[in-house]
Order: sequence, then structure tokens, then C-alpha cells
Amino acid sequence: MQAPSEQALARPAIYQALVKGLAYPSEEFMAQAQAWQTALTEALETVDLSADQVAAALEESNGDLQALQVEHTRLFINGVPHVLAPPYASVYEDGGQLMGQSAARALRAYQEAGLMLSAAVHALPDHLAVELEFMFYLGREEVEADEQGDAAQADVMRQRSVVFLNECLLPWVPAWRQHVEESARLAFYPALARLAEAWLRTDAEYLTTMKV
Amino acid sequence: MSATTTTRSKSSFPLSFCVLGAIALCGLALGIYRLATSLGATTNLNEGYPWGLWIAFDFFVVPLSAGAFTLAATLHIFNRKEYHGIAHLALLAGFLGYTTVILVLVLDINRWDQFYNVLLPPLWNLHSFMFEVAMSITLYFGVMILELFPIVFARKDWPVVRWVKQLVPLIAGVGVLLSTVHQSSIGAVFLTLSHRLDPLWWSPIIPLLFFTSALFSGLSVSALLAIITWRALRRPAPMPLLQGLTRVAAFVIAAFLVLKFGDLLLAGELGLMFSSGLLSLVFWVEVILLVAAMVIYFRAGKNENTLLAGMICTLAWLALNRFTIAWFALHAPGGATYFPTWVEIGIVVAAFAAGILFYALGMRYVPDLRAGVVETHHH
Amino acid sequence: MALPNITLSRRQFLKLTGAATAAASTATLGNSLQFLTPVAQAAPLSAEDTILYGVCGVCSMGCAYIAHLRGGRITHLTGNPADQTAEGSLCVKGYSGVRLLYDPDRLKYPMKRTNPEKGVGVDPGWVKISWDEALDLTANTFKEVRDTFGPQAIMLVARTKTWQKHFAQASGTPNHVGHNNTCYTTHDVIWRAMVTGKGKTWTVDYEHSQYILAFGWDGMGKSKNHWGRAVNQALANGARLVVFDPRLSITASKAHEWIPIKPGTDLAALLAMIHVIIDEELYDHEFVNNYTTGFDELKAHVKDYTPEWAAPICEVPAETLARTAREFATTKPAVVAHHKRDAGGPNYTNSWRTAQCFVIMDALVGSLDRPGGHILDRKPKLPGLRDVWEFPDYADTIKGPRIDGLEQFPVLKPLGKGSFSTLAEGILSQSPYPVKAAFFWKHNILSFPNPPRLVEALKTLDFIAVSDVLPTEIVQLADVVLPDNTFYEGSGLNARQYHATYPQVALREPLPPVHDTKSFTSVSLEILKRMGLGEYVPEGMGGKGLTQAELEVLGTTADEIKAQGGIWGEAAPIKPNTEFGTASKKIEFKATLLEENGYPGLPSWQPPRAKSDANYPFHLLIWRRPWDRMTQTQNDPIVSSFCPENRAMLNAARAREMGIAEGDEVWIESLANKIKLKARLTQGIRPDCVAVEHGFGHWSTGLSIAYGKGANDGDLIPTHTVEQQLAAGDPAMSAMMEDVVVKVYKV
Amino acid sequence: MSRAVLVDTPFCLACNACSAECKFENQPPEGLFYTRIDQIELGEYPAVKAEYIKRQCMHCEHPACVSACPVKALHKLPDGPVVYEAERCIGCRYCMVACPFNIPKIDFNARLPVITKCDFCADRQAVGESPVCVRTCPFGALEMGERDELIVEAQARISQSPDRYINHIYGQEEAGGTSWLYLSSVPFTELGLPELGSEPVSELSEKVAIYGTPTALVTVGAALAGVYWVTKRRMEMMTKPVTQDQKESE
Repeated sequence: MQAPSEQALARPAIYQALVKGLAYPSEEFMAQAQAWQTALTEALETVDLSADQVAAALEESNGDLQALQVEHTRLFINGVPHVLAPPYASVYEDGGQLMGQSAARALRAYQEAGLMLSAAVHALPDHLAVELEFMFYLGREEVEADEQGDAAQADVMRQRSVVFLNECLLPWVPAWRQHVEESARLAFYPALARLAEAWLRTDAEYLTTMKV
Repeated sequence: MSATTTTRSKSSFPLSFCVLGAIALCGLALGIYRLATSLGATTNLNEGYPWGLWIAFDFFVVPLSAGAFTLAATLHIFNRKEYHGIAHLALLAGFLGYTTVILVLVLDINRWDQFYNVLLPPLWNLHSFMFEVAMSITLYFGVMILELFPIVFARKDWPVVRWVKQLVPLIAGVGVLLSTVHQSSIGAVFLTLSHRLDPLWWSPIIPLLFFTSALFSGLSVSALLAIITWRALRRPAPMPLLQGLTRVAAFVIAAFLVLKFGDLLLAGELGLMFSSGLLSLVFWVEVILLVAAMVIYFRAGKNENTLLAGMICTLAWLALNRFTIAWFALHAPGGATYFPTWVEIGIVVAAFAAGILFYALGMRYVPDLRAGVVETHHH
Repeated sequence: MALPNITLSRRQFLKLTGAATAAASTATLGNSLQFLTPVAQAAPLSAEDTILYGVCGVCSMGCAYIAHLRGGRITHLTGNPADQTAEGSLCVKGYSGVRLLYDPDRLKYPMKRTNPEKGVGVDPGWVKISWDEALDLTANTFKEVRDTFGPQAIMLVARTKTWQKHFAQASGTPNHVGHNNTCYTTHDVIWRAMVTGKGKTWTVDYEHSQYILAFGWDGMGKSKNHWGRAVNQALANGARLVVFDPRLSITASKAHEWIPIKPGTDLAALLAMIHVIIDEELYDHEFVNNYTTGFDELKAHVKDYTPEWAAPICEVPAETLARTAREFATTKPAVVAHHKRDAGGPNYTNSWRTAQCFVIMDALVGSLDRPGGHILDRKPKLPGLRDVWEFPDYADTIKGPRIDGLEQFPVLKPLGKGSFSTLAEGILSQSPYPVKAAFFWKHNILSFPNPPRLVEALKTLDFIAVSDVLPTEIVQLADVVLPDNTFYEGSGLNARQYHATYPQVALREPLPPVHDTKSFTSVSLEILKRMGLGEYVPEGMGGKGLTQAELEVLGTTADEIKAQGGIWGEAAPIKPNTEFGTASKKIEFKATLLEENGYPGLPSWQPPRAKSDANYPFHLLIWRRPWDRMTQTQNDPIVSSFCPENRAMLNAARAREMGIAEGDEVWIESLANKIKLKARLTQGIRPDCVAVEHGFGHWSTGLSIAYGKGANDGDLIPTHTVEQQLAAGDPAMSAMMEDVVVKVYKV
Repeated sequence: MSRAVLVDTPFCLACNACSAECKFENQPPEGLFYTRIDQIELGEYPAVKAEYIKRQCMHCEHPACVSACPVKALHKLPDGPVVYEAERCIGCRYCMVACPFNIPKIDFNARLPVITKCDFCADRQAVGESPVCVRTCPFGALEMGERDELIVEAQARISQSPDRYINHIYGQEEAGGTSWLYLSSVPFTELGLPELGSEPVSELSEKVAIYGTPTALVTVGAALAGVYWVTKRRMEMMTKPVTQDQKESE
């Protein structure tokens, strides 16, 4: 019976936290904001990353849900001027249009992992939140496999994480982060975007070391 | 010129050298900037003018450095040992010339990251004169290194030096051969551009024209270099030797003019000499410069300054002719226009500065080069 | 495989602490998935290519397409070879449509505005909302308006299609306004009065014409798929093409003769030609005797309209007019090409008379519903809503006075169209009554005359709901955004219309919506229900149900049509009609319907409204690029690069006289407004004209590519009051889109 | 047998469906197109005409670009297309200068640009599909087929409607023949196509490269050897004084 490392345990938590932060802001989110932030901070401690900026930004927005929703809509859905930081890989990877090769690649990865987009939410496969959630899923599965001592399965999951992170996330997230920073009005999303990018880089390093 | 000042007195050493060095370093910086950004960001090259100042520079400097092989031939093939001093200067100058050409070329091509491809046999395109030029220049560069090696390290009694020294005549022969090839090949590059190059300059015998002009340019430039260097070393120039060179040059110029006009005549394009507007003017300036040089070479006798004038005429002709062919007379489709950016010009200036600097340094720190001059003086 | 020992030991060492953190975080963050769900066995992504049948919705030609998909994404479209309209090809606009489908600017979720202030350049402050919230908000507001002010206080601005009509009528409002009088009402009215008893026919058998005569028609330049091909074929067969147009259009550039006629005077030229054809007995006696009425009146009527009379008016030599008339009448079959915004379209005060002359010309040479001429659409009889479902009659309020005054134009009214030229004035003057709420579907502000005026009008409304695909200008004024499917994401049947020489139906297979969008059909029915008008939405009413009923009538199934290549209908040769849709069952030169309604039955010369003078020396011409459709295509990343902004096209010589050079910025100023454009100098235009491409001047920042490029020709076109429209004496209520003179001067 | 396309310019309505769809499906670099429609205005008002011509790589039978490229980054496939391999290219841009139709382009703003030019949809042709532009054209301006059959077809069209076409098929002879052939109602020079002879642009250059260079090498080499031998010989003849000389100079 093998035991997952501290970081292996923290990874899914961090991804989950990012997914929640980047999803469309809801009452629940605002209600749990504090808890969310503590959980994020704790999880980040294990990888020496800080959520202070995010915390500060959250503080600043002091619970104004609508402001956050307006910001989210104009940055990621339909904004003025136009959608400012579309959170879709295709836009940055495949010449400005949606559902490009990147989307197909992501979808293939999900299907290989036995997942599909849930019909309830209308999201595209290469939407940032979806891709992060996939990383969360892989991390979670890895941990569970480890706990059941299924090293082989854990390894499969880690391999998937490595490939997906390097092929489907890292190539475009920096560009997206830049768009967010350039056009944001509130501090929250830039902070979250910077954190996301930093974390993805850290995790990429971690995963490569683990491979050896 | 700065070679002169630099070697005249120790005190002036730092200043002029530093100036040249500074310019060269700026060029280096510009070069890095160019590679880090793009052609669009640094040059005015465009769809109509994919080739510009840098290519013209290469087409100019290659024949400019032709002295290296013409004198190598004189020294080793024709066995005129008395020329070895001048030959070594020409060799150094040639070596520096080709170095700058290769460096500028690397900046010019837009896939410099794959430059080595040209050396991979499976990719060799024997139909392409661009290939011939690239290949023979690369090889010739190696040859020149071998030729320089025993001179630079003459005082070291390494066995290698002696071996190479023995092989020098052979190496020189190969060098001459390679030069013959690429001096004409850079002309042949234009054979396929009859639709672009103005008929006043395009010709089926353009390789031959490039080769002959390389011959007399090389001889003239070597002579010029000699005069400068000797003056720099405050010694009277070896006029009989130089006269020997210019006399040969004069005959080659004559041959060139015959070829040039004969070709226009046969092509029935003599009329273009008058009907091509500005280009006609350029053409006549070329002819006048060349005829002047020829006459001077035949008539100047031992007068150093007159000969100098002739050499300068030849040099001017070479510059004008090569820049015309590679730039002014290369008609762009769709009325595109081109004028180099300051980056392009800066690189060229820096290249010359570096060339002069290293030539001066060579003269200063390679004993056998100096010795060559001194001994020739004794002659 | 086992992991290296180092990691193992390290893991053990870290175990405790790690577990603690994880437990804590999972507790708050939860362990569940919201976007992804596990599936029993992963269905492998269909890497191999699949196809979907559909009908292009970019323009009204409705070419049947085949969409080629890879991994669920449309890679490209091809025309359906079985479709008589598409014949295996699409046009540039059709092919480009895919990029609308995947445009990141698309409206993706329902949204509502949080910023009460409205206007050009004002950020609506959108927030994403659920469909439930969006539909309730819309329905409740409509209900409230309806209850307090009456149904007429709601207006639907949308094309007059089945479901759109149903929504308007069920909600009880007479105000279902379409763009029609800026587009083709003149043709519609004339064809109703003279030939069909209903609207215009769209089918023309150009391919077999031997002589094609056009007045301002640029079907080839607008890359109209079927027509471009057909006319090309005719030309290859040796047909002659003659084009009267002040501008060298692409069609004109393909013509044997381009005749730069003075704008708005085509009527004079046509009257003269009719005169010649009749006077010289060149007309088709057989056809005229058997299938027309009122010939003698016509003959008398045109007696004085000689070429010599017309020449100075239209600035075309009398000899040219006479020769063209003779060629037209003696080369058979011959046809006058027309579609919408040509000389017979609602461009000039006299356009309806011009349109009448078009029909007269065709009738005189016997090319109405004859090979090589205009063909009355052969369309299958498909069931209407009442044939399929039982629901109460619509309230009488729908017959009441309209905000655009359409009901005062009896010949046009039954065609159930609308007027964009009077809408703004109607709303602003609150006559006959105030309008409080509007529902826009796929109609953009920029396609109105004088859009700035309309913006003023719309700002007086309490509530605007918009169903659209892109965040166009109207969306920027919306209170609720109801994101619409693109036509790729819709389904159903579509009867061939723009080239229907025999009844044919195309199948539309839906692509799963890319975003959280809904069709107007489902949205409008849902709103009716939530407005408490459920009785108009019987069980099972909807697109699917209608399609099912249509299939039953056709006696086929979707799968069967699919098996036949997405198209239903047997090819059949044209059986020429011997009777027509008018009261007399004949083609009426002297239209009784017009006379009964107080309009002259025969076309007399009438000068255009706007006369150029020293102050306004230029005539405004509006044209369209082959790849542009109205104001819908300028956000396309590729075709927009062909012509990033529209320009003021001027005659080169004239421009030089005025000191205007290529690329200079110039003002074009009409009585309504002025717009700033760069000048384009050309030889291909009359010196007294300035031509402007339509579709530019987008001010919606929601369009990342189109925003701020060029200017909108519409700004120069004045709006009208109903009184002004009545005064013009035009039964078709023409918006007179090009009956505008302007001054042009350097900025 | 090599495939070709016949461009019947009178059929072209300048709609740019070909260039838009090619850009969309083949994705050339930012701002560049593999094919475009040129619009040309001829004459003066009112006697003015407008002509439209599709421009793309002509896929010459004997391509100057292929001959020019030093590293075989460009080559002609047996069935027509002239294709490019970026990983070979050194970026000397000789092909851009050598092409008489001014077709190869690069994105000068790219850090490591690649030559951008129509490749006749070689990959599609390889699997039996037609090039995007040919598939796309709605108005019958592009017809694909075997080259010699298309030439016959073109001649037929000319003889059928002599007033519709000038009596010349551009590309049949030009530059040794091209895979893209043009019919027109006005002289091709007015459409911006260069006047070219029937010999391949690069013929002379290739001849010289293949025969000239070796000949030069051999003759010059021999001459040098000869001279060297003679001079050496002369020195040995007059031994003594020479050795004196050399002693001095050493």
C-alpha cells in the first residue's frame, strides 16, 4: 500500500479551487468565498505559492456579486468592446475561431479518460474551466489509485496529466492571462489568472520530476 | 585609412582602434537585434525587393576580396616569389572580406537557423548557382584558413606548420580553382533573372563578366592595399611590383570591355545605352570609370598617385556595378520600391569597420605579415 | 509498473501532513465534477468525416448545402448537387458562414443589462442569466405592457415568416414590422397587381435567355449563386447582356454594353423602349393577344414616350434606346433581369413604375413563365399552422392601425410586410399610439434609413428583447438578449424558391448548438405561454411538429429524404402557365388592382424625388461587395480583409477636378446626415455619382472585427412620416433608399 | 500524366470564394493568401472595362523556383504540384526573385518566416480530392483535368466563341508550360501576366550549371597545373643564381 505525496494530494484541491474561481460567479460562491480562499491558500502552501493577491482582490470586491458577474461576462462571454479574454484555447491556438484543433484535442483527451462534456452546462471542450477540471479529475484519480496501491493506474493518470497540461493548457494560458490583465476592471480575475499560470508552470515542473 | 593612422604612432593606437571597435560592436548588437526580431522589423525588404543592401554588399565584397586568389596564383602558380609580401596582405584582406560576407549573409537569410542545410549532400541542388556560390565560398573560406595558418604561426616550430607550409602551393591551387568557380557563379546567379535584371546588365555571359571583373578588381584592390599599407609603415611602395599588377589589370579591363560591348552588340541592345533613362546614365558612368582606370594603368608609369587614382576608379566601378546589378537594375514587379533602413546601413558600415580593424590588428601583431612588407621593400 | 524507491520513501514521509491538507480542502471545495461526466465506456470520438444536410441562411436564395464534419466540427461546406438552386455550389458568403458559427464574438448565453442607460457607446453591463430568468423577464414585461397599454404597444421587428407571424398575431399586436420597403416591396406590389395576385416570383430561367437586359441589377456582382452561374452559361451560349447602371458593376463589366444611365431615370428609358417595341410592332402578338389585357390602353399611353423624348432625361442617346429595344424584342428569349435593390426596387419615388415597366417588357416579348424568362415559382403546397394545430382565432387587434402606417397602403398590406422608413417617426411621434416594448429578431439598426434617428426612437421604449446571433448594434440597446441558433443549428424543411422550376424541398439536419442558444421558434412559443397566451400554443406545437406534418403531406420521411441526398422532389420540365393570378387570369398591362385602390393602372413618367443641384451635385449610389450580405458579414476575419472599410467611389476625372486624390478623406453630406469616408477613384462611374458599399459603419463594440470600420450609407437616407409616404403616391411605400442627392467635399 | 487547371477568366465574377475558402481551409500565415483575385480597370470613362483574374502559383512544368533553390526545399511532383518543405529552407529568397510570376511570399514580420505559396492542394490531390479553389468556384471559372485534354478543351472554347476569347492559351507555352492555363478576352499583359518565351526561365542557368561549371573547373585546373609545372621547370633550369637569390631573401 503506497501513500500519495503531500503535493499529489494538494494538486486536485488546487485545480478544483481554480475551477470554482473561474466558473460563472454564483451566490453560493460568494457565500463560500472565505472558505474557498482558505482552502486554496492551504493547498498552495504545499507548493510554496501564495493566494494573497486573490485574497486581496476578493476583499476589495467585498461581496458585490453583480459586479463580479458583469466582469466575468464582459471578460469571458460577451463584453464591450467585444469578448475581451475568451477563455478558449482555440482562439489563441487556431487563428481566432472557436472549436479549432485545440478543442478537438481536449475532447479526445476527455474521451480517452472515459469522460464527456455534461449536457447540462453548455461549455466547449477547450474552455479553461473545463480543462482545469479535467486536471482536477486526473489528480483525484491518481491519488485514489495510489491509496489503493494501484501504482500502474496512478502512473497512467500522471502521464495523462503531463500530456494534457503541456499540450492543452500551457501553450495558451499565458496569452489568455495577458488579455485578462489588459482588460480587467476588477482585480479578482487578473489575480486568479496570474495564480493559475504560476500554478500550471509549477505543476508542470513537479510532474516532470515525478516522471523520473 | 585608419590602418594608416593606427600603425603610425603608438599613441594614436587606442583612439582609432576604439572607434572602429565601437562601430563593430554596435554592428554586432544590431545583428543580434535582427536575429531576435524579424526582417520586417529591421529592414525595408518587401515582396517586390526580397533582396536589398545586404545582398548587394555580398556581391560587392566577394570580388573586392578577389586579390587573395589572384595574388595566390601569382605567388604560388606563376611562382613570382617577390610578390609574397603583397600576396599575404591580399590573403588577410580577402579572409576578412569573406568573413564579413558570411556574417552578413547569416543576418540576411530568413532561415539562418537552418543554414547548415546547405552543407548536407542529400539537399545539394546542382542546378542552383546559389548552391554553387554557398558551397565554393564555404570551401574557399577553409582554404584561406589553411593558407593563413602557416603565416600566422610561422614563428612557432610546430610540425603542423611545416606540413601545411609544404602543402601551400597545392592548397593555393585549389583556392584559385574555387575562386574561379564562385567569382563567376555569383554572376551566374543572375542568369535565371532575365525577367528582372535590366538588359543593359543581364547577359548570357554574365558569369564570364563577373569573373574577369573579379580579376582586375582583385589586382587593383591588392595594389591599393599595398600602397596604403606601405605608407602606413612609412616605407616607399614597391612600385615595379604594383605596376606589374596594374598592367595585367589593364589588359583584363580591356578584355572585359570587349566582352561587354561585344555582348550588347550581338544582343542588338546597344540602343539601350541611350534609351534607358537613369540606368543609361549609370551605365555610362561605369564605362567612363573603367576606361579611365585602364588608360591610367597603361600610361601612369611609376607615378604612385596617378596609379592610386586608377585603382580608386576601379574600386568605384566595382561598387557601382555590383550595387546596380543587385539592386538598382533589378526591376521589381508591381512598382515596388526599396531603400535600406538605418539598421541595414549600420550593419554594412560596421562590417567594413570590423574588416579594417582586424586588418590593422593583423598588420600590427602578425610578425610575418610585417616582415613580408619589410622584405619586399628590401627587394 | 512500480515507482522508484526514492519517491516511495518520500511519500511515506509526507503522508500524514499531506492527507490532512487534502481532507481540509476537499471538505470545502467538494470532490464533484460540474463540466465533465464519466461515461460507461468512452465512445471514441468520430475521427472519420461525417456530413449533415442543410440550407444556407446567409441570404434568401436558400441554397442547399452539405456540411462536412470532422470530430463534430464543420470543416467546410459544399453545395448540394441535387438542389436545383445550389447545383453543387455555394457562394462566397455561404462558404464563409461557417466562420459565423464559430465566431468567438457570438452571443453564447442569455444575458440581461445592468446599466439602465442606453445609447451608442454605452456599456450595457451584461450579466449572464439562465434561460428561465430570460424568458420570464421578457414574457412578464410583454404581459405587463399588453395589460396596461394594449397589445399594439408591443412590436415585433422580424422577417414575416411562419413563427414570427404567429408570435405577433397571437400576442395581438398589428405591429409586425419587416425591412421589406427598403428591399423589394415595389416589385412585390407590381407582380401582385399585374401577374400573380400574390408577390414577386424569384425564379428566372437566365440559362436559356438569349438577351438579358438589366437596369441597376447586379446579381453577378452580389455573387448570387444560381444566377451568376446561369448568366455565365447564357453568355457562354452566346446570349447578349446589356446593363443600364450609373456604376460599372461586376455585372456591367461582363456585359456586351454598359450604358451609364442617369440615376433614377430608368423609367424614362423603359417607357421609350416600350414605345419602340409597340410602335414598330416588334412585340410577341401571340403572347400579348392570349395572355394579357389592356394592351390598347398601353399602346395609347406610351404614344408620346419616344426615344427622343427620353434621351435628354436619362442621358442615353435616343438611338441607343431604340436599338436596345429592337434587339430586346427580336432576340428570343429575352428577359429583364431584376431581383430586389435594382432600378425597380424601392430606391426611387418612381421605382414601382419602373418595376411595372419590367413586367410590361417581359410580357411584350412573351417571356413571362416561359423558358428563358421569369418563371412563376413551382413550390409544393405545405401545411400552415392551422392545418396542423387547433387554436383560437387571433384577436381583431391585429387588424388595427400600425406604428409604421402600412395598413394605409392597401395593395401592399395583404402581402404582410413592413416599413422601416416610417418606423422611427411613428415611434417618436407616438402616432397612432405609443409603443412601449419591442422584440427584435435578426434585424439590425444599420439596415434602416437614418439609423441614428431610430436609435433615438428606440431609446424611448421601456423594454427591448433581442434574439440574434452576433452582438450587433440592436443588441447594444437590448434589455434582454436571447441568443439565437445559427441556421446550421436549426432543423426542418425548406421549399426551393429562388430557383423552383419544379417543386423541390431541402432537408435541414441540425448541428448540435455550439453555445447555450435557442431558436426563435421555441423562444417565441415559450414567451407566449409565459405571457398567459398558452391557448395559442397547443400541445406539441413547434418546429418538429410542423416538419412532421410537412413530411406527411409530402408523403415521405426525413430518413427517406436523407437517403436521396437531402433533397425531395422529382425534376420536371416547365409546363408554361396559361392562366395567371390576377382577377382577369391574365397579365394586366393596365393593373385593375392598382386602379381600384386609387393608383394609376399604367406607368407614366415621374421624375425621382431628389434633383441634383449646385448644393447637392452628386447622386448617392449604394452597392454591395460579393462577399458581404447586408450588415451581417463584416465580422468575418477573412472576407473583411478583402475590403476592410467602405469608400466613397468617385469618377477619377471629376475627383481630380475637385482636388480629391485616391485615399483622401471626404465628407458625403445629405439632408439627413453626413459620413466621412476615404475616396476611391475609378473610371467606372458617372461623374455625377458617388457610390458607397453597404454594410459598414458598425458601432457595436461587440463586433471585434467590424467595429469602427468605414461608415454607414444608411445615415444619409432620410426617414419619412406616413404622410410623406402617402404623398409620394407609391402603393409600395418605397423607402426611396437611393433617391438621395449629396455633396462631397474634402475633410 | 500531369493534372492542370483551366482558368476561364470571362467566367470569373471576382467573388473571391476561392481565396477566402483557401485561406480558411489551408491557413497560410497571417496576412498572406495562396490565391487572390486581381481586379484590373482598363480604359477611361465611359469606354472602361473591368477584368478579374485569379492569381496563384502557376505550377510551371519547369519551375524557376525549384531550379533556384540551393537546398531542394522546393520540388515539382510528377502529377503537377510544386511543393515546399520548410524544414529544408535556408531563406535565401532566391525563389522569390527567380519566379517570373512573383508568387513565393514570406511574412517579413515573422521571426523565422517560411516561403508561402499555393501547393495546388497536393495533399488533397494525393487522396483524390480536388483543390479547394477548384471545388469552391461557383461560377465555372475553374476546370481541372489532364493538362493536354484541358488544352484541347481550351482550344475548343476559343474556336466556339472567337469574340469571347483572344486566340491564345496562356501557360501552354509560356516558360516551358505551366500547370495553370488561362483563357481571356483581353491580352494577358493587360491582366498583369508577364510576356514569356517558350523556353523555361531557368533553362540557360541549368545548362551552364551542369556543363559550364565542370568545364571551367577542368580547363582552369589544367591551365593552372600547366603554368605551375612550366614555371617550376624554368626555375630548376637556371639553378645557381636563383639559389643565391633565395639565400639572400631567406
